[in-house]
Amino acid sequence: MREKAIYILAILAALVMIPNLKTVFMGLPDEAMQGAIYRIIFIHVPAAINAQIFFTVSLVTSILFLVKKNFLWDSISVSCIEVGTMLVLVNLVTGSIWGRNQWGIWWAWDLRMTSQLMCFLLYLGYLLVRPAIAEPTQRASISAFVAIFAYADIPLVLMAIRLPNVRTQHPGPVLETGTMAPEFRAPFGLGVLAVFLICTALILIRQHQETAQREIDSLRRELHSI
Amino acid sequence: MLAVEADRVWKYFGDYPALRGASLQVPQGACMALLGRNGAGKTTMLRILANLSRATKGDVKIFGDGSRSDIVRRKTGYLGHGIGVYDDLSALENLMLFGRLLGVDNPEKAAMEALERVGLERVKDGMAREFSRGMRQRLAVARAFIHQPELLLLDEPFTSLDDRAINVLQSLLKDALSRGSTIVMSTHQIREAMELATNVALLERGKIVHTGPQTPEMLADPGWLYRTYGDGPVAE
Amino acid sequence: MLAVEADRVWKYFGDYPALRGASLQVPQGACMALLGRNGAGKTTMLRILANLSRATKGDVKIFGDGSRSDIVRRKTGYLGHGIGVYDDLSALENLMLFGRLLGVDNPEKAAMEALERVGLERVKDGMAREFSRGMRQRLAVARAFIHQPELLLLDEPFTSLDDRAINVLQSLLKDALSRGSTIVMSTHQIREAMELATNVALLERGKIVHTGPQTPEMLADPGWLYRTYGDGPVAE
Amino acid sequence: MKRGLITALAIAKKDLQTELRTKESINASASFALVILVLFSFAFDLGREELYAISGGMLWLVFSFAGALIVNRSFARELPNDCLDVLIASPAPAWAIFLGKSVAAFLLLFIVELISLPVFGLFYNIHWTDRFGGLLLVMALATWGITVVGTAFSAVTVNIRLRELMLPVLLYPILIPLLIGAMGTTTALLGGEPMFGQAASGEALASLRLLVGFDVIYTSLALYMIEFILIV
Amino acid sequence: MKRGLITALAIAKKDLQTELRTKESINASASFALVILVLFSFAFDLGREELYAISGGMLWLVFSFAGALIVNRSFARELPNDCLDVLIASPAPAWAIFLGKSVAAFLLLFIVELISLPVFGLFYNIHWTDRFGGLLLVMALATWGITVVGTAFSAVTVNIRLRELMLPVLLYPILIPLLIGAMGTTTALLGGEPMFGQAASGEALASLRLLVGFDVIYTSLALYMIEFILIV
Ligand code: HEM
Ligand SMILES: Nc1ncnc2c1ncn2[C@@H]1O[C@H](COP(=O)(O)OP(=O)(O)OP(=O)(O)O)[C@@H](O)[C@H]1O
Ligand SMILES: Nc1ncnc2c1ncn2[C@@H]1O[C@H](COP(=O)(O)OP(=O)(O)OP(=O)(O)O)[C@@H](O)[C@H]1O
Ligand SMILES: [Mg+2]
Ligand SMILES: [Mg+2]
Repeated sequence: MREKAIYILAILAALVMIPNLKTVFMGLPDEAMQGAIYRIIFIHVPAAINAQIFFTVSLVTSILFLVKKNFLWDSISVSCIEVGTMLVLVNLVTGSIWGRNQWGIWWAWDLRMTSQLMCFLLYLGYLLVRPAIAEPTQRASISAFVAIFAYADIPLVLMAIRLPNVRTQHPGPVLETGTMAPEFRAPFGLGVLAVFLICTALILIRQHQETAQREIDSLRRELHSI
Repeated sequence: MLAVEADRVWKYFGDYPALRGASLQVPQGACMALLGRNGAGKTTMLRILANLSRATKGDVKIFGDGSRSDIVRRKTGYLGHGIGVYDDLSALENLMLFGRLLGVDNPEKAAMEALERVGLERVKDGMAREFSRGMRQRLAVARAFIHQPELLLLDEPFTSLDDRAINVLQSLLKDALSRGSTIVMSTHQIREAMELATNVALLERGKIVHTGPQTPEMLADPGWLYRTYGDGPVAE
Repeated sequence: MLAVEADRVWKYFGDYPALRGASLQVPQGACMALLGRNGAGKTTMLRILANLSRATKGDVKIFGDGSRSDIVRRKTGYLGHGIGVYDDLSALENLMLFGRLLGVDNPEKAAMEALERVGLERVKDGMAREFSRGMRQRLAVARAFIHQPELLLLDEPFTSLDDRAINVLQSLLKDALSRGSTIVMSTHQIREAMELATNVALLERGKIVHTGPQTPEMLADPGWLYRTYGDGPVAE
Repeated sequence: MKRGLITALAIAKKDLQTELRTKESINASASFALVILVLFSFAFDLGREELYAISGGMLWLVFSFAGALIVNRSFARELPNDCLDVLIASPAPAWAIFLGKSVAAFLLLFIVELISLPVFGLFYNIHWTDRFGGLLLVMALATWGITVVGTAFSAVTVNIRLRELMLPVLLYPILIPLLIGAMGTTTALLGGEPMFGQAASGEALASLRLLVGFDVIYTSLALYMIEFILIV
Repeated sequence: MKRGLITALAIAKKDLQTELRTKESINASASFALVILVLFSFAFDLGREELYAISGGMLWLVFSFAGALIVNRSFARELPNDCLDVLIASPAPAWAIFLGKSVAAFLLLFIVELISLPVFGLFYNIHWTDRFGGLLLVMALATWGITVVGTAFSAVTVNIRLRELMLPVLLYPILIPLLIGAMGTTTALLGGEPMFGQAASGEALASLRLLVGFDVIYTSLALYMIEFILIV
């Protein structure tokens, strides 16, 4: 059942992604001001949006774990955060490359970049603390606690380019203001979808591994206690 | 009424069940010795009874109350492996602090009384840090007794104590029993425990395999219980 | 020859003398039980014998050597309150490391043999962290035995062990004795110690107040020694 | 509620009492702050203008390092004799224990800050006395934020290996917005800008609002959630 | 002597093995370094010129903070099951234990530095690649100094309460000359000055000499005195 779901997701992702990549690289014209480099937007932004989606899922499942104490929620949280952190890293790296190309520097300390880096560091902290706790219930509870605290940064990331009195180096919103050219919208949306499908498959795999690992650990302990 | 009523309690550490449906009833006024091999789950059980840890499944009622209200918590005293007093506070300050936390009416008076009971009133202003091991253990006992708890949970209270300290502890516990308190204690030192125990429970791999009153056989031969109800001492 | 010869050893912690001229002789091949009340100085004495701590005054000779050369240190094994193995190494890695540090010729072979002796060869690649308390104690014993020490120093080795683990430890110690090793161990569990002890020494307030061979009285009544040579269990 | 507050007070008093009796953590963290200030002065060999430009930054870096040291001990102080178990088993509610510890950590850090501030002024020749009121306000708000989040994470990390490493790794990123606010306002104040009134740029007020918001959000989050991590 | 070196090797291997098996400590110190770098960047919001002027200072501050955390674990790692007692009771000479631990700490810190250097370059837009050789030399020398003194103090403080507080307070003041040397040379190197040859100002060479002297003095002192610290 789970395996089937993973395969279906992977196939769907391929079906969405391959034609979309073709459109992005072959179909769309170069942008007027930036040239070819603007195509980074088709990975830069979907990565960020999906990271935010998965972090939101992890927020919900973390709360659920604290209430229900069911390890299923914990394993979903950690898988979402692992994948989400990877996506944030993709966003940071692509953003840096883009910035290097556009502004001549890899990094500027504006609110958007800083808050996104902070997001990366917070969830990195989560991933660091987790393996340091041996006892599973405690590990899951503490992880949930950290995940909830860390999530407080997400609204900041979203607001960073929308606050009235804050100037950012980073470009302002283009999606809701409609400044995005119409022919970019479909490939952009499909890009978001493709990343979402791939990452959901990854999360399912990781979630399964996490559960299996916990079972293996306990079996080994049981063996030792004989 | 039952002082402690644990009904099929499970505790998982991850997927490893340290307790697998252990049920325990301790009548009020009894002294229950909780016996079992290393890793059987004694500490886990006591921590659950003391509300330091939550059972994964199963119900625990203390004095008929399953909700762990603070009224119940005020009636329990817990003494674990650590002595649970602050090294940098004096004996009196320690007891007054815990008296206050436990909602004792007149913390200072209660603290002085507790110190007298364990024979530490002479050194009430000495820092716990400077106490010898025996004195520290007495202070810990005073701490666990300060609110005159109706239920005492003790995890291996005799470990590393010399004969004299064991005598002091035993007489304190007898006092408490005679005042109507209930005691649950885990131990490997069966002889010392049997001086007090009215009931015994044997834990094995997370299950209670025997409960019953203390019998003369147990007193005479500490291994008897394991051999009769447990799987016996096998050479590995 | 004497395995251990401590001559009027003093040890001050600050101004407080934990040992006040304690003298101890342990003949080779003997098993000496070092008894005494809490705070008498047993741990302090053993640490000095193990060269973990220096005596303030007095001479200590191990196998006739007062200089603590590494030849002597290679002949001693020490097991304190802590088990002295690394949680993040596997059982085998732990023993190989200590084999190497102790100058054992073939650390891997010695480690495997030691694991077999304590019955841990099945889990040799398991991390020590995951072991149960009994297994950890066995690993600790294997570690203390890996270089086949001629002198074993054990501080309360039976504490918190269940009957079965105590049996395993006792049979290991008996083995060592039959190979001609010398043992000095401190303990409060007199009965378990008397199964092995050939000699006893009683420490009181930093002084050795009695040494002598084990006698039947001690076996029959653990309190006898304290009552006869110590100041007895007085109510305080 | 009332009993909770009494408990919190008792815990705070106990923490301060043991701390001030041994003076260990306060001495250590004050001297740490001083040592860092000295190190900075070697590391950043700058002109007067630039010094003023980074003064707030330096000050809050020092304060947040000292703060991490203090909150690190907050729950760790309960470990030696398993006192934490006793606290949890007692009828004291978890939030009260937490609140008491936060208050104690706040006061300790505040004392350390009050000690380091004049030293900082001396070392770097920076005038701070005429803006002392504003500074106190910023310090109080930001210090509460540091200690409340820090104490919460101190509870999180109390039982894990590498506690002293994990705590700053978790703590500092969360503090970033708070520190940005505090640093900005402090630099402005030290540079001579008033906080309120006509001549104020309004940024100070925005920062203050940020600090208050941070404090309120994380204090309520921590008070509400602490129960879940203390009893597992 | 030979046996001592074998022991040192075994100890170093053991330390690295346990550290790298769990990867916790190295991950945590690397992210600690990262977090501090980020903190510095808001604290010191400077122009490009000034950034270069304080780049060496910043880098070595970060390295010495990370170093303090790493050496803090050095002997503390032996505490949990009283392993230190076993080491001391074994025939292994004290200096060999110490040397092994210093080497392990050195390698760990060096790895962390190698991870942080590129991140530093990225964040602050500082070019370091063309002076990599010189930087490596300075890093190796100064890192050895930090770890050898740090490990020695780690042995001193291992048995006292508040270890994590006392270590930095003792360590940093001693490191000041070393850090001044390292900071100066690094700033010069990052500013584009070559280390040797015609264009070199000679200051770099003087700093190198300082570093070597520091290393030699404190290494021999520590090796010689460690025996007295470990066995009390
Ligand atoms: C390392 C630096 C950068 C970081 C950390 C970063 C981060 C982000 C984040 C977190 C988003 C939010 C996506 C969402 O709304 O959920 C975003 C969107 C975006 N980024 Fe970046 N970015 C960086 C550099 C750049 C550069 C250099 C450019 C172009 C010159 C750029 C262009 C955009 C655009 C156009 C959007 C979509 C804005 C919207 O409508 O939300 N970014 N970036
Ligand atoms: N925090 C924990 N994390 C993981 N496993 C645990 C934890 N605490 C206990 N266990 C495991 O649960 C089992 C029961 O442990 P417990 O401490 O209750 O045994 P015990 O009966 O008190 O043994 P002992 O006589 O050695 O004290 C053991 O196998 C132990 O390894
Ligand atoms: N590191 C130390 N610093 C100060 N005093 C110490 C130290 N170690 C031991 N003491 C004191 O020395 C005395 C002897 O202690 P020691 O640990 O040797 O006793 P013991 O016989 O092992 O007692 P126990 O049976 O409780 O283990 C005690 O009074 C103790 O308080
Ligand atoms: Mg137990
Ligand atoms: Mg002792």
